[in-house]
Amino acid sequence: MDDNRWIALFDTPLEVAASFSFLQTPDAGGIDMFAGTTRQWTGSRETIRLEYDCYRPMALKEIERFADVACRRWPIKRLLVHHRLGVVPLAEASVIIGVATPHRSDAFDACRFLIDTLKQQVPIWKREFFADGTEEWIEGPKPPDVTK
Amino acid sequence: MDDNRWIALFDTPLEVAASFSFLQTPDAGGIDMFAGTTRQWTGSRETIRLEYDCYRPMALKEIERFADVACRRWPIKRLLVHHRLGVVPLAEASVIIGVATPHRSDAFDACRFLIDTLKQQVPIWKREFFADGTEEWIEGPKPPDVTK
Amino acid sequence: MATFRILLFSVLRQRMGEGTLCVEMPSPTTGAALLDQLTTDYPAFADYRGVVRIAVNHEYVSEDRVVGVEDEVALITPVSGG
Amino acid sequence: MATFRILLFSVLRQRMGEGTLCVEMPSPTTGAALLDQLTTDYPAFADYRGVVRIAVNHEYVSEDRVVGVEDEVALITPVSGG
Repeated sequence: MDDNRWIALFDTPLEVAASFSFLQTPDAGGIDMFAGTTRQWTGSRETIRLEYDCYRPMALKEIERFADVACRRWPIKRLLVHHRLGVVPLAEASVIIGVATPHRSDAFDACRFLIDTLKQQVPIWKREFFADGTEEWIEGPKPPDVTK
Repeated sequence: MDDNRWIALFDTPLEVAASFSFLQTPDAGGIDMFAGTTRQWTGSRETIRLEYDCYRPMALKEIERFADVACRRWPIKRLLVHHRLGVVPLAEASVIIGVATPHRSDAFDACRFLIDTLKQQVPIWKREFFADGTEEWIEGPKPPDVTK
Repeated sequence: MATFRILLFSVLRQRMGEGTLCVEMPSPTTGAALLDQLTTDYPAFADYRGVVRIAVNHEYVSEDRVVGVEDEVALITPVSGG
Repeated sequence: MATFRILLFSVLRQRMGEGTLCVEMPSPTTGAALLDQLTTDYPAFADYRGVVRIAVNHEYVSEDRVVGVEDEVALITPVSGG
């Protein structure tokens, strides 16, 4: 399994080409790759950068745990979850999720499950810095589910 | 619009890093990128390579047409459809579809719409070469919808 | 009578042995009439009559569409790109 | 009595002014008892009592989980990664 899974936290820009190469395998017919990027505008509020804090050992353990769930649910041939920490400038990727499966529908479903679960469960937090000089730690819409 | 859309047919390997760079924009918070790759096994039948034929001017026109549909349906900031023609070896990408939107859910939905529509509508055909020396032109499950 | 040149791809080109078929018909005609004439002139085409779709000037059209000899006509079997 | 060291992140670390809080309690205790003691010792924590979740040794646990002073305990406010 481990050769088919690449889960990591980075303090440097995420590498899309290397991520895609890892996901390529003759066992798969479809690869879905999602990237979350720093958006400049939220309504009329201008963001200038994001910064991510993380409880690293737990984040890795939690990602591994729900990667296991995904691999039981879908016929996953390769799985990748990369999250960048520290400052992430505008338009750059804070997260890349990738899944390779024999058929495309499973790749989409598994990729979406992974990003949705990451956003609710993994102890990583975003601090948003605005053009007006203010900043705030973003709290997700609901607490992690401790029973999952 | 045109600066935000990159639709092309290639006789050379598709470039993932360039595709992703094109999709990056401070206007988007999520990028979904799908790649179709040459799969080796279908049940017990072994594929050794694919070859794609295409009615090029019509393929480009048809992709543009449903890219327009996607752009009316979702708040798309960048859209990319690349298809490789001729021989595509095992594990390599025959198609890359990418969409960047402010929020991730639209990126997934639009990307899936684009690949599903491409697979039913665009005049591109796959010829599959098998390890046992046979080959066949693959016909899709149903004819294109001429009313779409 | 005019000569309509009709473009073929993939399995149809392989099956018919060439990339272009010619049919002699009065112009203009309809897509359906073209398909009927093709079935008469090329019996091997009959297998595809039901699944083939007509493209005129790079757009899918319904079979009742009027087609002239100056139009670019192509026959599209179920596609399998991606 | 033992000294539990509790790890904080993001908004909670900012609000409490430090990355680790200490509470004196008999060990073992429960997650709920730790949260109650934190609320008593650090009034600013009360705002987060309802949304915070407890992690013990890098796993989420329910508040009735028994926690010893040797465990690594962290408080997780609603996350916002991705």
